[in-house]
Amino acid sequence: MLEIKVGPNDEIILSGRFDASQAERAETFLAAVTGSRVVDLAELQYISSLGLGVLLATQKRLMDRGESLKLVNVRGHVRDILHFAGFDRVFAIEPPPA
Amino acid sequence: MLEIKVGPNDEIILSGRFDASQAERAETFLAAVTGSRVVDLAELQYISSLGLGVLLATQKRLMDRGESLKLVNVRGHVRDILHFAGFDRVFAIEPPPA
Amino acid sequence: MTPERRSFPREVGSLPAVFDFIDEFFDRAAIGGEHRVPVHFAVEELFTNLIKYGGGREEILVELRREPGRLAVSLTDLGGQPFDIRSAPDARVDLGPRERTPGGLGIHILKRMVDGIDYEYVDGRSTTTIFKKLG
Amino acid sequence: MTPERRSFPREVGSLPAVFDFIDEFFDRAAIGGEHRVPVHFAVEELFTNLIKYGGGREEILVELRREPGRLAVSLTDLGGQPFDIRSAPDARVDLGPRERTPGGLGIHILKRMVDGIDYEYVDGRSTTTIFKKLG
Ligand SMILES: Nc1ncnc2c1ncn2[C@@H]1O[C@H](COP(=O)(O)OP(=O)(O)O)[C@@H](O)[C@H]1O
Ligand SMILES: Nc1ncnc2c1ncn2[C@@H]1O[C@H](COP(=O)(O)OP(=O)(O)O)[C@@H](O)[C@H]1O
Repeated sequence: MLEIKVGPNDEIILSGRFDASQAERAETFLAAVTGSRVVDLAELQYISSLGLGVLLATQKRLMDRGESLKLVNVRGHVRDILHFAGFDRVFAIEPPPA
Repeated sequence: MLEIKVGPNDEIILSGRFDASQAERAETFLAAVTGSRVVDLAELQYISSLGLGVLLATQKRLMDRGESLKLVNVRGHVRDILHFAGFDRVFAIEPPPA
Repeated sequence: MTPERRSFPREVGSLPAVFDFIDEFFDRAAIGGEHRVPVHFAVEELFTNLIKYGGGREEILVELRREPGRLAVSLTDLGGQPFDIRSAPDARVDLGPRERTPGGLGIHILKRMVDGIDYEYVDGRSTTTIFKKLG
Repeated sequence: MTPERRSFPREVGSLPAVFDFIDEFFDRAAIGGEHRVPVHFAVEELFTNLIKYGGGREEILVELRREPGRLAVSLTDLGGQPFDIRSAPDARVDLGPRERTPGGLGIHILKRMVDGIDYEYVDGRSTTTIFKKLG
């Protein structure tokens, strides 16, 4: 299961597993997003290519408006997956604080 | 079915039928909303008390931040239902242009 | 028009089928489309409340009758507890957003969308009927 | 450890059961948790691609084998068309956001998450195997 929450500074918090079975729910949520937002992936254990596709589509939509998502606390396997996807060129990506 | 879209001016467009079976999806979408937003109900045919509850919860959350939803193009039965619910005191509500 | 009766599983997922059942009756009985939303609203409200609070375990029976000058819609719960919506207090719709609590709006609005309400509890069968004037 | 074999309906809704199947094997074979995500990723990718493009109609067979120094996971599609992911071109991950098109990332990433890939097409059975080094 993917948990989708909004934190105290309006950051979007994705935790759990972002697999194909959760992509539609995430898509519904992200469609409402306007403005530049931080997405906190600290507790995200897993993301599949469908999950990447949902993030990418949102980023493209926001960049057309001069806005963007910034991914923070990116770590572990999720960090590897985003790296292999070349998302360093698509998002500002920050690892957890040292 | 409830259709949830975002229009060219970031207005939220709800069309179709907002019944109990659609409330969870609308809740997921509205949870992502930050900032004051216009909600266009021109093509909303039906809303049930669960739908009203989802709108009310969002309004309360936004008002705590000094923001709000404004409901526009409110007409027909949906207008009556919002009126009976006393939503005139909770939302800025606009009928369609004359 | 003979009355139409159908029973539905006690779950929110039954609603589309319930609405279809109503719409088909409207078509066959040539009832004006302007009555659809009020009837859907009342039936959704009664149906979901039976699921949430009714206490019965059987399917919920929906009956549609065209009576002289009006439409009657009854929902019957078998083995549930008695509950007469006519005695439910109105909601505090005069409050501003901060004072509002969620819930409690359904019956309040239902009462204003229909033209009459009946209630009967006989032999463990709890039946609420709403009426809508036609013509 | 004897190999484990199970088949799953060709639908996205099968994925939780597929992941459970893998996790149970990991536990019984005492395979380190650090290999879970790469294996889930590869299997989800192969499984959803078979649903989307495979063309078979039978259930999809998943087999897990612990071999010396490595884990092997095979997905077999019966009656589908042959497709060897090793010959699929890499995605253009060097492009910026505006030039990017959705899709095409799955196989590209899969190749970088596993330590080896085999492919076999015999008697209408299309089998892709991925390997993950252990230890
Ligand atoms: N079938 C029923 N049986 C028992 N109690 C009920 C029934 N329907 C409604 N109620 C009671 O009436 C209250 C108001 O119902 P309603 O207006 O539908 O609002 P909500 O369900 O959102 O609270 C409910 O909270 C419940 O306590
Ligand atoms: N099992 C398969 N059979 C036939 N073609 C496939 C199969 N799997 C993948 N493909 C082809 O390879 C392409 C790349 O797949 P993938 O990397 O998963 O990205 P996507 O599915 O998002 O396009 C697909 O678009 C499809 O044309």
